[in-house]
Amino acid sequence: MRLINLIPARPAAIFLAALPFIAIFAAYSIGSDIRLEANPQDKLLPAPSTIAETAQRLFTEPDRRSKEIFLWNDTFASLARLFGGVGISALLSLLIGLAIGLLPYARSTMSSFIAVLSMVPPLALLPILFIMFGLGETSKVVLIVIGITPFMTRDLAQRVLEIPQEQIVKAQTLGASSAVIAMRVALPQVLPRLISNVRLSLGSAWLFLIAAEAVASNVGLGYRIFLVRRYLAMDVILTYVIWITILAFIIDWLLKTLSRKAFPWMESGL
Amino acid sequence: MRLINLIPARPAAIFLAALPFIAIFAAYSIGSDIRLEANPQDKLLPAPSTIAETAQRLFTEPDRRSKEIFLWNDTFASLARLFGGVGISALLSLLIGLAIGLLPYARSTMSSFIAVLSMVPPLALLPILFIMFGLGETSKVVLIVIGITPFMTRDLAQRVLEIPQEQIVKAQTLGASSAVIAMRVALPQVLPRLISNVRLSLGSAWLFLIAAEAVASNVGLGYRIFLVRRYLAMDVILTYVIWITILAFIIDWLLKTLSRKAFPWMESGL
Amino acid sequence: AEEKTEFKLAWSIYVGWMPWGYLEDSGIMDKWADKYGIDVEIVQFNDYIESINQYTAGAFDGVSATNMDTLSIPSGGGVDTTALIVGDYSNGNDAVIMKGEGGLADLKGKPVNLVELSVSHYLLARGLDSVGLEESDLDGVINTSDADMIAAYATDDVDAVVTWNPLVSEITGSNPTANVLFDSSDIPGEILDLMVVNTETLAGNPSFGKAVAGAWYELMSLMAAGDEAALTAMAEASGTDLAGYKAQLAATEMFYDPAAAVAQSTSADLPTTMTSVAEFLFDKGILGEGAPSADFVGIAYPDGSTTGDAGNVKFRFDTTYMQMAADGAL
Amino acid sequence: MSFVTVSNVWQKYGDRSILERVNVTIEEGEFISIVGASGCGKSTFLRMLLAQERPYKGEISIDGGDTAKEPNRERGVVFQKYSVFPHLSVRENLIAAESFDTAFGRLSGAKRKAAEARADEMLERIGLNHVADQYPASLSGGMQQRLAIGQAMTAKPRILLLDEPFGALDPGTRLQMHDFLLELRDETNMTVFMVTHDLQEGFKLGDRVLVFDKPRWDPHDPGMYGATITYDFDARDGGIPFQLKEDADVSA
Amino acid sequence: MSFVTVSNVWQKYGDRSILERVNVTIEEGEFISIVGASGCGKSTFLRMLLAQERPYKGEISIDGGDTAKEPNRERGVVFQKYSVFPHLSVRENLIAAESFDTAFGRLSGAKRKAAEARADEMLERIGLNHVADQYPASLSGGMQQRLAIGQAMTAKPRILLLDEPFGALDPGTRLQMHDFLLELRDETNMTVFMVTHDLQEGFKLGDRVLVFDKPRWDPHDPGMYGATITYDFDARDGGIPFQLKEDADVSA
Ligand SMILES: Nc1ncnc2c1ncn2[C@@H]1O[C@H](COP(=O)(O)OP(=O)(O)OP(=O)(O)O)[C@@H](O)[C@H]1O
Ligand SMILES: Nc1ncnc2c1ncn2[C@@H]1O[C@H](COP(=O)(O)OP(=O)(O)OP(=O)(O)O)[C@@H](O)[C@H]1O
Ligand SMILES: [Mg+2]
Ligand SMILES: [Mg+2]
Repeated sequence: MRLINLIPARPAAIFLAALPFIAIFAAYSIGSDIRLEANPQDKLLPAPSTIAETAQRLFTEPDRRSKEIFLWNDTFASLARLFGGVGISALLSLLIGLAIGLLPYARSTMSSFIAVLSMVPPLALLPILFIMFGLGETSKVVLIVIGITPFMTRDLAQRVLEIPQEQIVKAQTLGASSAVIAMRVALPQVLPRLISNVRLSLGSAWLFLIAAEAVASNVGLGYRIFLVRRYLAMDVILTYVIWITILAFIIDWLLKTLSRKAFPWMESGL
Repeated sequence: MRLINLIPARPAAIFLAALPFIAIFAAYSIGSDIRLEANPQDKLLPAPSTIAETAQRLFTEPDRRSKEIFLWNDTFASLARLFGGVGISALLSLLIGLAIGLLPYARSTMSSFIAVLSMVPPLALLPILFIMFGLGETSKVVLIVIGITPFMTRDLAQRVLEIPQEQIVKAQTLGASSAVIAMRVALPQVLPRLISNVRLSLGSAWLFLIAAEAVASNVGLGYRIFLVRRYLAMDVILTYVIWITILAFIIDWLLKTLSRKAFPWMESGL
Repeated sequence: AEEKTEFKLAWSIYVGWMPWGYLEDSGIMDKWADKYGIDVEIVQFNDYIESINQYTAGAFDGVSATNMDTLSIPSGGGVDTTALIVGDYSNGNDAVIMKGEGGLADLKGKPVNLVELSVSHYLLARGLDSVGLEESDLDGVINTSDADMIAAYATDDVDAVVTWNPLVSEITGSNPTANVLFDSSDIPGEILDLMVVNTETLAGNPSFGKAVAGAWYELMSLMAAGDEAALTAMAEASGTDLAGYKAQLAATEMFYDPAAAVAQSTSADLPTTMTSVAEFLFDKGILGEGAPSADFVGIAYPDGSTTGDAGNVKFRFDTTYMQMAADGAL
Repeated sequence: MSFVTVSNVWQKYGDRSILERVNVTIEEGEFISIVGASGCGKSTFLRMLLAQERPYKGEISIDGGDTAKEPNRERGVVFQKYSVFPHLSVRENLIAAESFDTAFGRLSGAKRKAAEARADEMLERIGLNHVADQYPASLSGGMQQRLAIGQAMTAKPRILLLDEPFGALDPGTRLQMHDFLLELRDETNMTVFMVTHDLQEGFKLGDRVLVFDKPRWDPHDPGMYGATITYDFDARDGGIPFQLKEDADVSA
Repeated sequence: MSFVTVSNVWQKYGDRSILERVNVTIEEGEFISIVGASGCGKSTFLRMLLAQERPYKGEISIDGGDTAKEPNRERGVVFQKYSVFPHLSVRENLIAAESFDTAFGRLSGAKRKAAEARADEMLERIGLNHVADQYPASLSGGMQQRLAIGQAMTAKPRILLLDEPFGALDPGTRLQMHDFLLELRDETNMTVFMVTHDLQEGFKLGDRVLVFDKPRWDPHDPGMYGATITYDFDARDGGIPFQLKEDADVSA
């Protein structure tokens, strides 16, 4: 039979799905073993057991001095920044995207500007951002906003443009004003797309967040990673990397679920 | 008339498109003026004329010692890394994407792994990358590859899955093997998507490139920006930012044109 | 240890380390390496910490680092490391700067921006100590990347920074109100800029030590003589001009003469300094969670004495090769 | 006076003439079928009636009014596809025909109640009361088009424009839709314009059948001249005029 | 011996029975129309003939062979949509029917030349020689389906399966396609299975018309029993048997 027609049975499929994770884990363990053999104090690839211990400590034991558990503080601080930045971006891109998609005047004014904006490397502009927004939370949120809004806006505007012209005309024949068309016809139809855009942009948002926290901060996941890099505490770094991965996964899953629940009309197709 | 039905005439449209650029330029000039008024030595917002002079110098005057023009060297070095990384990512994502999309066994094995992989923040893994791949060009290219391949692969696999099942069945009735279906049915149909994926991923690729060059390098656009950032040489930084923006724009435009030229069957619709 | 012929050194941009880049570019290093039949490659890093990490992970045989970072990263990480060359000590290159009038005591209740856990942090701790304050008396320290320190200083959020050259002169030069409260000239000899190498590698390959020391002191004599070409090249590589570089050198106590470097290494103050550095590091948790006390890592001095755990010596000051240079024996 | 007057209407896109010298007058309550070769400008004509675009030259007046500048509640429309809102349930689609005319596009309180009652009446009439809470995507093509027609009629337009409303349906459903439309006509006496590819359909449903075609033809420049109304049949006897038999296949 | 033998075939998806006890034998060269209510399992039956899926129970044999495990060149197929390759030109689509059977999916040299010549012959036969170098997207729906049929026939399958091949076409085009198919049949004497919603079409084109329906029905559990062949008409006289008139609207 052709390979494309061969379908693994249920238990085999589960095993296959686990395979690459097992392989990565095994490769890491062996690498770690080899290095620790040569230098028992090697910090680059700590043993999995060390990572597990460190993780447990980071999640549960408060700091000696401040009596606070850093990991949770870092998580809350980073998530607040992330959600702030992504939320503002979502709102902005929705507003501008609707305007560009629906209004020819807005389209003429903004579409090429946003196309250019989306090509600017935001990290290089950090110094200017600092001056404009200070070193506090604002500039971190703004970096995320600048980093992901142009892309989201372009995509949303495109989706608004793809709403069949028939619907826009139909709404007009029912007496809808531009505002009603925006709110009642276009907005609900691009909301699902907004969510998938947010999902797509979250990777970049994390990146900008970590970069901003590395530059000036005293709490946050990115801050901690770059701080402990100063003494190559890879056990801490790896714990944080895994934790960020898990957080990213949960957020993605929540958004996917939200999208499915909130937009029943998307899926009730025949 | 409704706003959505008001269409600007040709000259008005051109003026409107220029408006935001003019506004940004004006805002910058005023900001720069104010700061230079207060402190003529201020480096943060150099006067546009200063930037123009710096740009001219950077583009044309060779370094006294090495007789080379840094900007061009940086550009070639960075573009080589960028194209290397993006090229490898494109190839990898195409191969894995086709496998996942066509072969149930490959799908079981890799799809959840790649989903997880795409959530890992690659910047945090930089130290490990440098150890594994050295400090040379490899690790910079690898960072780009790790950063953008999972996303591209997921999307391509999705597109392969979206090829109507009818076509796959039809090809089988014409005697096509799995390999022929991959090469002659699936591959040509996802190539346009590959190009648009590359276009989408280039922003992240630049980001990773700049980040990698900031850590270990002695040539490259990102290297230079981080080097002069210590002295807040904003005239140099802004020149480089504008230059990167232009490069990104040209690459994007080339890819768009390539896509249009290479896939006539995409556009010859009724 | 095994013998080998190819060696790699890492360095990053700092006034006292600029000679390393020039050694590679000018061919002086190659000349000395050829003399001893080996090959030495000197690689520049943009990111100082990354260069030490890479050395610690084994990708390099040596790296330019301060005494403090050597103790915390490679030595704390179990890599037995030797200070091959003591290049200089910071004599004003690191500084605590505040906006406006006042003294160290006025830092109380203010946030301070600095690269956390770096020599800046140490300098601040020493400064606060001198006026009877502690870090907890501040409104916290905010980790700020050195690359963005100048931009950070320009924002209203920042009251005080601790940083190093060329950033210090950049800040004091362009901000009339910048007020240096405390600098490394107040703690001379405590912030040492070194070239540290893997002890085992050095032990197995004395010619490596000889070649590096030979090359370094050849260039030192050029610099001492004010060689324009060399100084200009270094100035440009660090992103400034000759005058700017000379100003930075003025705040650096370069040991152009190997004998001076030997003297610094054998100074009686060194063990005291290193002990206070170790305590600082332990206090910040940098020596690792496994570290039971501040003397968890042992440090050996040229006279054979040690501080810290003598059974776990991972950091050694060794004057052998500097002495050879001083004796003209290379 | 006639109800809809189209006088000397031309339309061009760029340099290409699509329609020229179209003149026709329609009485209130007439059902007009429009047929013609593919691409000859039938939809263009309908778009001008709808005021989705304005004629290059000429006037289109309803009940003596001026040429309209944009679509409004005077003109209802049903396209071949996408005529209903996919994100609104069947009932909400009908309510939209009343609520979209308000400032915020929503009705509340008593008004909403009244609109719901009227929507349910319409649902009954178009036979969709059993799927009132479903979304359009879960309806068959025929049901979607019935909904689209019901929605257009809820807004009580003065003229109703149909652009190949049954073009995407299979033959069986199509026949049912014919019955449905004929019933509605008997009840309401609307003025209807319907574009169709199917000549039989045109004659079966229409009171008049307008045939669009190019009367002039420049072999060197096919875009030179536009189409116009070349035949205007009385179809009230319900049959296909014999002389047309060979043209029947305009859709080919 | 009969050419295609379907013996006691059942199909289930999960717990839902779709087809049960389907038995039928077909002679070589017969044209079989398959009709039945929407969702009753016509396409499922075709998919099993195609070997795209295997029966839950029972055997399907062509010319005495075993039940096939996957689609192959013995079975040609044309679906309602997506039956041609959009990225290949019309001529390349026909050549694909020969080249896809090779190791790399490409022909070169003399073989390619010969395949091109045969493709051009086929183009002539299906009336598409004037658009040989265009891509499918620029063809009308009817032309695309003609290409799909031509492509399937180029591979010289032993049976040809058509799943509502004209379902998406407008009535005029549909009639043309009927003529086209009847012509081809006269020339080639293929064994054809065609699913259709249109009973008239089934009787017009088929030698036999198989009607699928559920013979048993459990009101508490509609998924309990599957459909099977309930009528098997001889349609060679070309007319619709009178007793079926009222069932004619199976598509509703
Ligand atoms: N906005 C436009 N810009 C330029 N050309 C257009 C535009 N709209 C339609 N055309 C052209 O005008 C001609 C008439 O189009 P129209 O849609 O009115 O034809 P039609 O008679 O409805 O055809 P069909 O039967 O295929 O629906 C076509 O050749 C079409 O390509
Ligand atoms: N792969 C599948 N998994 C589960 N159920 C399926 C699958 N394929 C088809 N079905 C179900 O089997 C039943 C028969 O489907 P089939 O497509 O054969 O019907 P059909 O007679 O071709 O209908 P139509 O006239 O609408 O094409 C339907 O209820 C369908 O929902
Ligand atoms: Mg039309
Ligand atoms: Mg079917």
